[in-house]
Amino acid sequence: MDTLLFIVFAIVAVACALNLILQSHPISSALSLIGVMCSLAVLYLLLGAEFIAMAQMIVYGGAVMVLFVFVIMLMNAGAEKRSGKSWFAQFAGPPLLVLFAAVLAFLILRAVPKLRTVEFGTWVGGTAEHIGQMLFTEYLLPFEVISILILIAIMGAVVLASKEID
Amino acid sequence: MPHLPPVPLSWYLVLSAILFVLGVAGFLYRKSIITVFMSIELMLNAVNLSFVSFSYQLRRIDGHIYSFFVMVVAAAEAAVGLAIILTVFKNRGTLQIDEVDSMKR
Amino acid sequence: MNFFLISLIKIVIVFGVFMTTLAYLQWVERKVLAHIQSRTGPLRVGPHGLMQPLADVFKLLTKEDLLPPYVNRIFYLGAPFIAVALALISISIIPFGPEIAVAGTRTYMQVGDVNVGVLFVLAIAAISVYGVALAGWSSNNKYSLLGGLRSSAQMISYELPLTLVIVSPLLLANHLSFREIGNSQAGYYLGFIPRWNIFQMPFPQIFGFIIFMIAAFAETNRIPFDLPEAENELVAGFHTEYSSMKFACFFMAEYANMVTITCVATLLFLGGWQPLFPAPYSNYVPVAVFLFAGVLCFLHAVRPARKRDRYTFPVFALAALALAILFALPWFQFVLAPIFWFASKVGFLLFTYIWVRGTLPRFRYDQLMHFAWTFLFPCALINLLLTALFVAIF
Amino acid sequence: MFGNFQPHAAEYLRFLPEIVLCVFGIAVMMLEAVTNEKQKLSLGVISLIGIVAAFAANLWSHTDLGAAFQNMLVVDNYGIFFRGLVLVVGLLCVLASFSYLQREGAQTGEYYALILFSLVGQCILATASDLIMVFIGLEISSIATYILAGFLRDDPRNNESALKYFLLGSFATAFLLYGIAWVYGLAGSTNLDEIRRVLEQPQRMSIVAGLAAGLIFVGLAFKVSVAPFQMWAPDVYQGAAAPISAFMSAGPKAAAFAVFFRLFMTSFRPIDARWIPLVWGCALLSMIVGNFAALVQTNVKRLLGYSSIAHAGYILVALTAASSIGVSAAMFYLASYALMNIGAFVVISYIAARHERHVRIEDLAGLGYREPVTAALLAIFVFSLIGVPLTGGFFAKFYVFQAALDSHLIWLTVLGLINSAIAAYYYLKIIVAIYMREPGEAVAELPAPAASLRAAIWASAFGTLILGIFPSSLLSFVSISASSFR
Repeated sequence: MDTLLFIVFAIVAVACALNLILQSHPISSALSLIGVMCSLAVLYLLLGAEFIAMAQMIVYGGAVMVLFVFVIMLMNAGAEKRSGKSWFAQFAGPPLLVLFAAVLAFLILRAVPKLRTVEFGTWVGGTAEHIGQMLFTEYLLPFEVISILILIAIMGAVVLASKEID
Repeated sequence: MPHLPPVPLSWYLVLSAILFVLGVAGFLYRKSIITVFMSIELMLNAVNLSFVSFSYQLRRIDGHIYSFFVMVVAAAEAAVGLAIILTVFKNRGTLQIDEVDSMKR
Repeated sequence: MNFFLISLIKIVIVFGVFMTTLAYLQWVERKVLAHIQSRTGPLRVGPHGLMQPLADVFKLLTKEDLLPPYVNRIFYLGAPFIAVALALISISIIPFGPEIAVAGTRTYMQVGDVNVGVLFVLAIAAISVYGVALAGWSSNNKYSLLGGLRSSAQMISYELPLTLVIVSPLLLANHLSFREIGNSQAGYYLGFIPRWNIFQMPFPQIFGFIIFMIAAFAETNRIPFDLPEAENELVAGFHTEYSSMKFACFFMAEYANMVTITCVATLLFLGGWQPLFPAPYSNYVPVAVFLFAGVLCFLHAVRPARKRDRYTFPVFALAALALAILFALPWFQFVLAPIFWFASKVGFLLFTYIWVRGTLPRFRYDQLMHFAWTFLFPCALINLLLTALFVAIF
Repeated sequence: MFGNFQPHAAEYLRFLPEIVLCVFGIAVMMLEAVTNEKQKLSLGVISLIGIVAAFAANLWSHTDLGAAFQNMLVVDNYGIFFRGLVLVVGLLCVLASFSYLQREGAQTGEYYALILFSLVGQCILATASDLIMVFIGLEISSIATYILAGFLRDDPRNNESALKYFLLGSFATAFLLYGIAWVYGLAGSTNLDEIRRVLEQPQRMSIVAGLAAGLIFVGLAFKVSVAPFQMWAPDVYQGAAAPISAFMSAGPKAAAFAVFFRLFMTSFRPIDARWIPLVWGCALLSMIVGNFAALVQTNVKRLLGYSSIAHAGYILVALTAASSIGVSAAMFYLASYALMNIGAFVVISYIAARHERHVRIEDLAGLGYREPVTAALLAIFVFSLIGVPLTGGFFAKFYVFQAALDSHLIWLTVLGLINSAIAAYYYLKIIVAIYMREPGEAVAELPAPAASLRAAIWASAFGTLILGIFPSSLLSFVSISASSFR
């Protein structure tokens, strides 16, 4: 069952990611990205990370991507124009990227020893309880410090997007 | 229902690598600013998958905490980044990245 | 295989009941609104217009399905399905009752048990914005776009107080699973005040419940917050360009969201399936209610207002009496009593929805946003802080 | 399962500079709402006080070194040095911003608050000893700086600068994170010392560890603008407001280098055979790209942008040496680079006039006659950037190349020296413009510099000269600080 789920959602994720970089309209890309995020959420569930799966849906799917879709709609951005790229980028780029992916995949498959197999339900570490306990003990400082980041982001968005400077 | 063998964790990692490289490709080849930004988000998602997979391998949830922080940072980055993109759009009326090149040598 | 079979049965039951509820909710709404306004409402199709939902379905199915030429086809066609699919998903994790044993198999009155059920509902709510936003955008019509953007902005804004206020009952229950939250509200103070979260010590969630309901009204785009569909400014909002089944999808999604959110409210604040009265008395309540209904129907049949009532009311009365008998039997009582309590609470909240619709005028858009950010949000925050403080102290 | 996680008072004291900065940042942000247009300057003064207070707290934390918060931070001499450095950078930039913002009519509290928050991130970077803190510190510093780069939002150049900085910065973050994920997967921990302990064991997975180190290297190389990951730097430095360019080229860069050295000299030290060639190549490429591209520039800010790439190359030479001498040389280099670069940018911001109309080399023409003092100070900065004796820049280069020679990097040293000679050409163009040209239109209408601006310029010049004449004053401290890296 979980093998089937993995295969289906891995294919969906890759297809959506490809669609993201092949579509010319930003809104199609945005929806493809939502597709990637939702299928990743399912994979997180398979890996026993329930809390992260839900956070993925809420934060990425519900907050970040809504922002993207909004901005695209607000700017009424049309399809992008394809412009000429350099010879190098046109012909040498894709093989190099494929090579990069192949090297990564090779290293993962060959050089990393003793990886487990994934069986759903054998390990559920990522419940909200565990995450919470970890977050408020060992990771207390990063948790507190990241609030500064959110403060900056709020302030920055206000400064850049709304506030008038004479 | 046919019985399929369980998936090795390395497949998850390979999937993460593929998504990461696709994100890099989008960053390099797309011309719309907003799509370029979305490619970056795709890369961050790929990284999150790696974190969660390694967590499964190590049977520790530090990786979950990491991906949680990555999400928070991504949200903050999205707010700021889209605000920046909006200001660019207001001033220039374009989202083509190669038309944003007023800097001269 | 047993697990799959039981799950399948549960899915069929829940889906069937849910869809019927959706269909008749609309009938109930029309009836109640009509009576609020001293009208009679649907009356022609079937006794008391009871066949009206079916007629509506036929009407919508057979209507001409328009596809405007200037729309963005894929998203235009996809949006209603996104909306309705996401609206129907959430019901699957709502528990309607405690653990029961049917034919020796113990099971929960819930399609799927998710440990992080509350988060699941929030996740689905978070991404259900897309249906509306895409519908508005892909219609390629400025009224639709404005309606879509407005309603998504509204949903996002009200999601904040909603989420904040949900946290307080979670703090009291110390769990994220709906079933555990329901279980944690069992029992009574002083033998008669139920330990529902709106009465739960150390900090009763009365205010939380009110804030939740206000935000829920806005979340589901209902009056007084139905700005996206403000017909005097925006024609019909995001679904201006939709007709026939595609329109029906949005319609259904709205009602499904209403039902889901009232179920969540019931579970989080009103004790879910926990009865209002302590054990021996609570068992008599359903019997008494249905007996009363049956007697009432008989009385109406004796003095019919219309000619047809002479035949229909006895049927209703018999049905009510049959239910009363069913509730008197111990085994059925065990299974059905929790559902009765759950359904009656949900029904009460749904009635409130309709009641409010018949009573209140609509907000202006800026008032709506102002209300969310400057009043509701701080209130929800204060409620959360106080709850956390009390929970920490006691 | 859960030990005692209650932080001690001593841990808070070690973290005090960041706390002080946060408190002042929030205070400035709140006060912004209640001050009118005329009182905005006082917000700048408050943030100055905040930075000074944080500096004092930093000095105080010197008395009690150690780790804090479950080893998320480690306050050692190295960390204190970089915290002090970024605080000085912040101080000078705030001083230089007063008159600039006045001129552009953009005097707001948010600007100062963002600088303070950005400094929080950089202070965290200076003391981070866990990869999660590295990540969060980097993001706090970067995101605040993205906003600052585009702060004058009606100016298209500012937008463009912010956009490029933001896109490339986030791209780099993704690489850094992917590297962190791999390190976590291999070592099972993200604590820097713990990673080192794992990597020191027999080299089972050293290829993968090398890959992880490479990904992290790419991420950090973007942040410090090292070739071939430098393409954003000239555009960003040219487009942003001059005080912000000064800030970006000194503060975040120094903090990123602090992490860079700490990470590669602790965690990845056991696998140095894998990353040293990479660093070697990037160091050389940066020097060449930076210097040769700078030769043809006419815009001073852009020229300084390219020169900052070259300087990043010199600092990487110190990392290639992979020794404690190299680390101390880099620390010295970063300190003197920060001072002289800020000084140069501040003088440019003074000459630039409203909306930065005058930022080309010919706009400097005749500055020596109109404003002899400012011109002389600019000359000091430029000479220091070249590396002329009696300035900080000289000893900075001297120590770096000495460290390289100590580690037998003869070729890199020779090529580096040749590069310095080439660099002299474009720097001298500035000197020629100042002293050997007739005053142009830009200089003719120049008002006298404001007191705050003069203070910033004088302070930077003073620092540059001190480092040039009494290098041992700093050198003894940095060599003690760097002695823990072997």
